[in-house]
Amino acid sequence: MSLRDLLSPFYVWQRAFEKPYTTKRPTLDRPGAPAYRGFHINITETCVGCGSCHTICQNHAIDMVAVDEYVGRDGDSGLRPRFDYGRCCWCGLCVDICTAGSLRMSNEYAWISEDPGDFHFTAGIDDKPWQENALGYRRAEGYHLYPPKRITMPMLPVEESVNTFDEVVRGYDKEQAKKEADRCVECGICVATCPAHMDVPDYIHSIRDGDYEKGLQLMYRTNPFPATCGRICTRRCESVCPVGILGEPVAIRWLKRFIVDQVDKKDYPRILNEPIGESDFKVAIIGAGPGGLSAAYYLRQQGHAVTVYESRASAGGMLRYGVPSYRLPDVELDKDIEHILAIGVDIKYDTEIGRDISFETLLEDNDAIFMSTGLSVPSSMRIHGEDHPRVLSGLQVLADVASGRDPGIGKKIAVIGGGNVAMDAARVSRRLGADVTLLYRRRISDMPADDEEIDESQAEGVVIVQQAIPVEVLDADGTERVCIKWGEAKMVDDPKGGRPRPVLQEDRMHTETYDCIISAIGQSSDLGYLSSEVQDQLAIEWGRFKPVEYQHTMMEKVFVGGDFANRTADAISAIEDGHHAARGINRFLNPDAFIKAEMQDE
Amino acid sequence: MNTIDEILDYAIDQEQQAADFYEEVAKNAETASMKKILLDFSEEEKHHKKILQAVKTGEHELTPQQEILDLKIADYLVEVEVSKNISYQDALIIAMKRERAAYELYTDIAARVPEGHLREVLDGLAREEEKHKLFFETEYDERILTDN
Amino acid sequence: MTSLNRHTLTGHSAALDFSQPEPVDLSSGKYVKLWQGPQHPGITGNMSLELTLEGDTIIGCKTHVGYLHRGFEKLMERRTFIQNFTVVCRIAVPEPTFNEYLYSHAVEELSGIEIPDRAVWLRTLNLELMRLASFLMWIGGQSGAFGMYTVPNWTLSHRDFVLDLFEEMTGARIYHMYIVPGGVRAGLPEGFEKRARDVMDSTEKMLGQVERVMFNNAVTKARSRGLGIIDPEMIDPYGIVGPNARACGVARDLRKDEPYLAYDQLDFDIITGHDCDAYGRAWQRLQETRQSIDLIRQCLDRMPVDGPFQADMPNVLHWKVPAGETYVKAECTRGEYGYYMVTDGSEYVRRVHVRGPSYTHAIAVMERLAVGCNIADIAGLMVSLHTYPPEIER
Amino acid sequence: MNEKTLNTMLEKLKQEFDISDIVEHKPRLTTFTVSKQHAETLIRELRDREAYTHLNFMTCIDYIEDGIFSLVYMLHNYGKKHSLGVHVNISRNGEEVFSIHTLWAQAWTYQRELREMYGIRFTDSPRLDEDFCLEGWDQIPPMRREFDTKKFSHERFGHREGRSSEVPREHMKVQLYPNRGGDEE
Amino acid sequence: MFKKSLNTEDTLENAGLTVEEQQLFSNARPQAYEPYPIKAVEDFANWARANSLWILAFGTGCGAIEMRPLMTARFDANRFGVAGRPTPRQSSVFVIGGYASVKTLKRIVRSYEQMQGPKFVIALGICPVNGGMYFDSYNTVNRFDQYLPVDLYITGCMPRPEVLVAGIMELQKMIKAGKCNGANRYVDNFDWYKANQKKVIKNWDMPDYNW
Amino acid sequence: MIYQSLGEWFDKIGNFSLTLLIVTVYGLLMGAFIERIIAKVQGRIGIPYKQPFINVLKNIFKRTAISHGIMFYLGPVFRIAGGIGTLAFIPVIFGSETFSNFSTAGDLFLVIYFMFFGQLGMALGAGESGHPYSAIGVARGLSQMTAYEVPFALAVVAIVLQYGTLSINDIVAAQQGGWQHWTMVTNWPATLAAMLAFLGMTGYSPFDIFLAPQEIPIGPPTEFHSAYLGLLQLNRALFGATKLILFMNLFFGGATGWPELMLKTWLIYMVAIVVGVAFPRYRVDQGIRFFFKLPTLIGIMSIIYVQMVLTA
Repeated sequence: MSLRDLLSPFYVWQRAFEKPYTTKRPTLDRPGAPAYRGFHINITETCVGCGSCHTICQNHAIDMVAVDEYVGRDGDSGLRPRFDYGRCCWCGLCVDICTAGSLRMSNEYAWISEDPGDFHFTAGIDDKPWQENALGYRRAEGYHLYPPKRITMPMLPVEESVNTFDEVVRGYDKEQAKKEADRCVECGICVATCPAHMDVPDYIHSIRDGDYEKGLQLMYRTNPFPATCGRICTRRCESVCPVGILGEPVAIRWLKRFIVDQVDKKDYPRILNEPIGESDFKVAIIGAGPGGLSAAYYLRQQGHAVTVYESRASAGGMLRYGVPSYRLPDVELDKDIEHILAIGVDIKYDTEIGRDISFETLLEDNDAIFMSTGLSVPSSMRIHGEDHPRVLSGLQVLADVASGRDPGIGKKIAVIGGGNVAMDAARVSRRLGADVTLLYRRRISDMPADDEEIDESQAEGVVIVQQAIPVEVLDADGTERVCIKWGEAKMVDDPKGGRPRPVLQEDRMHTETYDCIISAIGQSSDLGYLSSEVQDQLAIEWGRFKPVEYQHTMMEKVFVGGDFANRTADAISAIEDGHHAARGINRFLNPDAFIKAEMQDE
Repeated sequence: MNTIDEILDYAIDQEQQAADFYEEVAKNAETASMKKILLDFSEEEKHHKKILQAVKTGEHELTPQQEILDLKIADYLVEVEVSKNISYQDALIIAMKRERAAYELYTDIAARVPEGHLREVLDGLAREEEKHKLFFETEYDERILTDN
Repeated sequence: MTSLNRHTLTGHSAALDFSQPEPVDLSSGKYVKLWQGPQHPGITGNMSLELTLEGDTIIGCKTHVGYLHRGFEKLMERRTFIQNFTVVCRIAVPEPTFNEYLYSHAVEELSGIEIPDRAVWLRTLNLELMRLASFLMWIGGQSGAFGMYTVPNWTLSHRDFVLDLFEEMTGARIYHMYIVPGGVRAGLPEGFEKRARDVMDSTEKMLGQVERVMFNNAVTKARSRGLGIIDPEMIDPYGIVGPNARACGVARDLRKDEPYLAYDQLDFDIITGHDCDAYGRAWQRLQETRQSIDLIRQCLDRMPVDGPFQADMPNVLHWKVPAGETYVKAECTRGEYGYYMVTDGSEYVRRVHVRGPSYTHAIAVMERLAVGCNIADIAGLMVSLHTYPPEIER
Repeated sequence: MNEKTLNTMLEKLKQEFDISDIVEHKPRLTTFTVSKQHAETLIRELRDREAYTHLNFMTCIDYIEDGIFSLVYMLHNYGKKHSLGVHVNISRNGEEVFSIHTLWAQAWTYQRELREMYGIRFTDSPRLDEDFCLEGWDQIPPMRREFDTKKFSHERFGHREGRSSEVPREHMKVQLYPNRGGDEE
Repeated sequence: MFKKSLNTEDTLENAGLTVEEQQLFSNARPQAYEPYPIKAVEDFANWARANSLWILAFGTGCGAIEMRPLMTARFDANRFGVAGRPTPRQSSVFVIGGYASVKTLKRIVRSYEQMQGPKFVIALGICPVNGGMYFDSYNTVNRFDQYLPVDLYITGCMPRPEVLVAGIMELQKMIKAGKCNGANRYVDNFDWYKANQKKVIKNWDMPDYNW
Repeated sequence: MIYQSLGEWFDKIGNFSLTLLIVTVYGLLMGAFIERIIAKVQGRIGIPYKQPFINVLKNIFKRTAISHGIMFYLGPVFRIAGGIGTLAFIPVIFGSETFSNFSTAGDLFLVIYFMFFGQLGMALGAGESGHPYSAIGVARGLSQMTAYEVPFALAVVAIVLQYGTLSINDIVAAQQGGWQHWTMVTNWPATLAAMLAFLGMTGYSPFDIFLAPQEIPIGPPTEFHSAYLGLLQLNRALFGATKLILFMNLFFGGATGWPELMLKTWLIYMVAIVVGVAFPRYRVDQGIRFFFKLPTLIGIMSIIYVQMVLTA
């Protein structure tokens, strides 16, 4: 024991003359740090209810509960996370995974209650004092729990693609597909948006597992055109994919394509091996497009004798005659169609209703009819000079090319329109060696065509002139060529809502001469094969079928579907219409079975 | 046509004529669906007529100064013949052209009368017809010019 | 009585004699059985000691644990790889980040992920701050165990200042959940460096005071000199690691021996002592606390200011780690902290074993050192071994 | 540890003991499996002859699908800075195992834990049957893979009521397209 | 004295104890705390109770880690009349520091019963509410209110010392208002609580009541 | 003690009650004040001044549902009896009739007896509680007491020899007339020995092992609760203040008024605090060894000093 050891401890008194460490008012003076992980905030407007927070929460602290306000919005499940603060550990994984970036944490941390049942709340819906807190934990910039960027799709280089009808998109390899499939958060929001309600998360899951056969089976449950849809689907699913809110959506279409690409056609019967039911019913289907064939496929599975009547020489409808082969090679389309036919669907080519066989006979001979004749009539622009011989329709040009005929378009052409048909016509024309100018009434951003299509067509050298309203078609004096007069448009906001509308500016007119003009402003259905009585019975209103359950029309045996009925004009809705009609026809043919089944359910 | 009432009566009559026109066309239409559309147009015109009647009795006021959006679609489309199997597109074109004609008529007359209450009424009627035209043009823009 | 195993420090064989003391006849009235804990302020955490006394002297000690057993290793088998990182930090409350780091490191090693440089430095800083906080609490605990409550008040306040730094850096005070497989969750907030340096300065000043007050203290010395002497012979057979071993002069420090993170780029030496008693261990830890402050300053000096702090990661929602087996370890305040992980290629881990240094320190070592102690010294002895029950039972 | 000395050592051990499945996980960690008969001697040899003096830990992996427990002894050589993981496979149904409590002081604690968590018995290990972490445990040893902790927790401890959650996909189906989608009727 | 009164009507069996051990514990049922008949006296007593909360120093879970800053200089709970007390006899507040493993629950129950009324329980963190982090653990209870009456819950993982201070202030308010009667709830539903406790604590080698 | 009449008795008792009240309240207040000083050293704010009163009240209002037998009840009673008894024979304010209590010729012996009496009573009560911690605490407390009583007793003997009286009043009287007459100056070895014993007596570090929460909670009063604990707390305040008054009287010239008393007692108390916050606690064997060494030596020295220097 040294003297130092006795005296040194008295240094302790030094502290008595300093400021205490104590926080004066601990409950008031110490808010959480700016990035403190306190109570949850959810911006319910941005949230899409994907449930990733629910999935990642290791404590099962998050329930997804229905919030009426948000039910029925496209790309929104109508569910919002509800937190159980008897479980939450404030790890913030839910914030990190939040696909919409709507979930965050406040720096509030005090919640005291006598009742243990109190600690529940739906963030953003239940009124809590911290909802407006500006501080708190946010996911840091550059920190992700899933890759936000899509795996780049290998494409044919533009220099090559512009000269060939070979498929532009090369497709993922296994590694890429696995990586891309890995980005899926398996929320299933896309399932609702997909017109066919395909099991998107499940077949993406099968890619991760490497079980492509299972993926194919899953796809065929809702869609007998996976090879086709894997290439040209309008993929509304991707537009609502929550992963796409802060990053790029999962490439659902390419993954679908990937699965089909992995499976050889000759393995289809073994893999799918659909059970064919027993039935004595006969069903006729008018139109061998996606809608008709889809209905045929699902009806055939029930065992009905299905006959498809097709006016052209090949099946596929718009898929074959409207979609150019650099987007959808015939061989891929055939892969789908051949399997449908393989399960025993009978098809009669070059058979036009009204010409070769009357609708009434069909009605007589069959137990049910499904009509899906699509939109085969190109819309007319109804401008002066439109009947000029050098004004071609986009549909015609595409059909000619698909059938191997030369559409005879010349070297310098104009395409009018902004939809996929216009794009296809333009890109086909480029491949045929023409300089293409595309005139569109509105802005590029308003185009209904796929963004990819627009980008690719521009890359391939299509010149897009936006806000150009064609006003008149003129003869180019003394030549085979044709003149078009068009006026610039300005975009005007419609006070009643809707997208901005283009208004012609009469003082800004242009005239240009082309070898031909391809008009692709829209199509309508041809009801010519139906007598007016039948048309009356079908009760078509404002150009549409009156909606009845299961694609049923007002006529007893008649079901309709596809572009013909739904006007969304894409293959996937036609496919779902066909599927749904098949379901409806089934119910119609076997009402007892369904009543029994429903009674059993209850 | 010197008094306001006279002008309004004329306008009401015009609307009635339009309604009759659509009914007549509907009678000849081939399909029930097209018939329905045309009868709807006719109803629309009758509705316009009612508005004008209300203006006459003072229950409704015209709004001569109002800016109405002009999509100018009716300006450059071709004239369409009335026929039995007329399409929806054509029906819309006929309708918007008729409204445009009425609008032009009132504007013309308005330009000729001196400034005052009468002119205001005529202007108001013109606006009213413009509104009707916009209705059909919007429908055309939405349903026909879908661009796909 | 003769059969009672009174360990002495004479001869080498004593260190290797692991036999259990034989039970004594309590009904003789000569001995008292006394339970210390779990409800007892002198116990480090929620555990208990079953003591057999003869007078004031302990002749038998049994450690009882399990009061905090939550079955982490089982829970981890049914959570995905990302979910586990939030769970592991709960294994050791005073220094959760070592768990986070080791778990993340094991997963990264098995799945072949290389973390970016900035994440390496942020992790190093985080671990060193944690070491500092833990040591500060320990100093308070050791002082408190001998009945001096001034020092705990000071050190725990400074620990709280370090926790404030953590709060800024990671968003939480205790369970930071900052080191995530693949990197860290965020960079440093603005002005952090300055605030950290201020805390380091004030803590260093406070440590000076603590040294004068607690270490140069006749009573502390009287209490802790000669208490719980660890024979250097015991170190390997008993698996003694960390400061407890270094205080005996055995220079083993994983930061130097098998450098991880940025430790091979930091400038420091292994500190060793030569007193094998409680005082020596306390002195050792005081020096290591200072070293920790120095290391934090070095980290702050050399911290990359930008760049990614997370490696490219798969989607964690269905993350499968390839089949494999690894053992990763780091030097925590108590010594070698290790994670043994076996994966089988699924979304869940096959087996994780968490090796905490307290496992040996609090049971085998404690039970041996306690024998012959005065009953009043048991708390001091226990704290001097720096045991922490949750890492024993997990 | 340099590769050559490691290989020499392993070769030497291979000759004496029944060693298989040698895997070098990283430069500082190698694991292998040894038969149960040779294991005790091997571990002792490693400690005394090869200077693997530090027992990092001892644990067990349940390979329920193969019907075995794999005991893992992680030994460390401070001099060479190298760890050796020794796997010993034993049958899952109550096979008794040698005890290493005479080699390391803390080993009996591990063995006591393994007895409690897996139900493995170690011959002559002290205090083997004393409760370690659990008290009054009346189920199968909890770390065995067939023991479902969540189910058990739910049954014995219960959860607070008033919770329910919807699956977005199912919820949307019911709300938006009840008759459509993939389910065949 | 109380402990010898083995034959009163309303006694507990304490079965499972050895005869010697039975002698060590009371068999009498616990009795509810009756407020003083004069309200002013009761209010005054409550005021005194509220301003002198002695916490039992039993760190039952992670929560113990935040008790240290709370009791030391940074947050200095002493100035609110809070003090740590190492013996249950003298404590009036039991702070459940988070999860309770079955083994600890047994000790908690015992310590709680040794506390003299009026006594209060604060449950920290999420685990006592609904299992928290360890909702699926085989060794921790999920709903603490099944086993002991809780007067106040503070959510968080861990709740910061600041919230603890806020919780203590809230508890003080409740005590002053005479609303804190968890201990009486325990007495009223004694059999229910005991049954729940025995459901999870399988080796019930302690007395049913041991005050 | 012979008083003229019963009325005078009542007066005495009344006066004593007043003294008792003042000293108890003062003791409690001083406790809070000292706590705050300690808190200041620890970097804290510390308890409010009212806290000790609330604590006592709370404990008295607390319910008791337990007993360990008669002796268990009597423990606190003996203890407070010891405290009151000690105070009863100490003249608090020198020269004041009201605050002279029952001070008589041989009161110093009585006081020392009562100081022991309380401790022993407590020991019996705590022992009855049956708690091993109590028993250990009691053993520690008593052995430490035995140790510090030695230097204290030696110091007292020294001053008894010095002043030749057993009356505290006389001892105080002898120290009047300025600080140079205080025992502190005239017999510094005795004061030193007594002050060292005082460190042990107050129960602050380094001699607080018998109450230590870390080493064994919480010493003798482990099982005491509610009103019993309230009594113990009251006694601690009362007895603490009484001891200070005794020390003040014996070694620091007593006090002629309350302010003087408060200042002096506080300063005396501070001696224990100054040491207390700076040191951990000794184990009991170390404590005994400590007291048997230096303080006892000084105590013996003080007697020699008295004999050789003062009375020579």
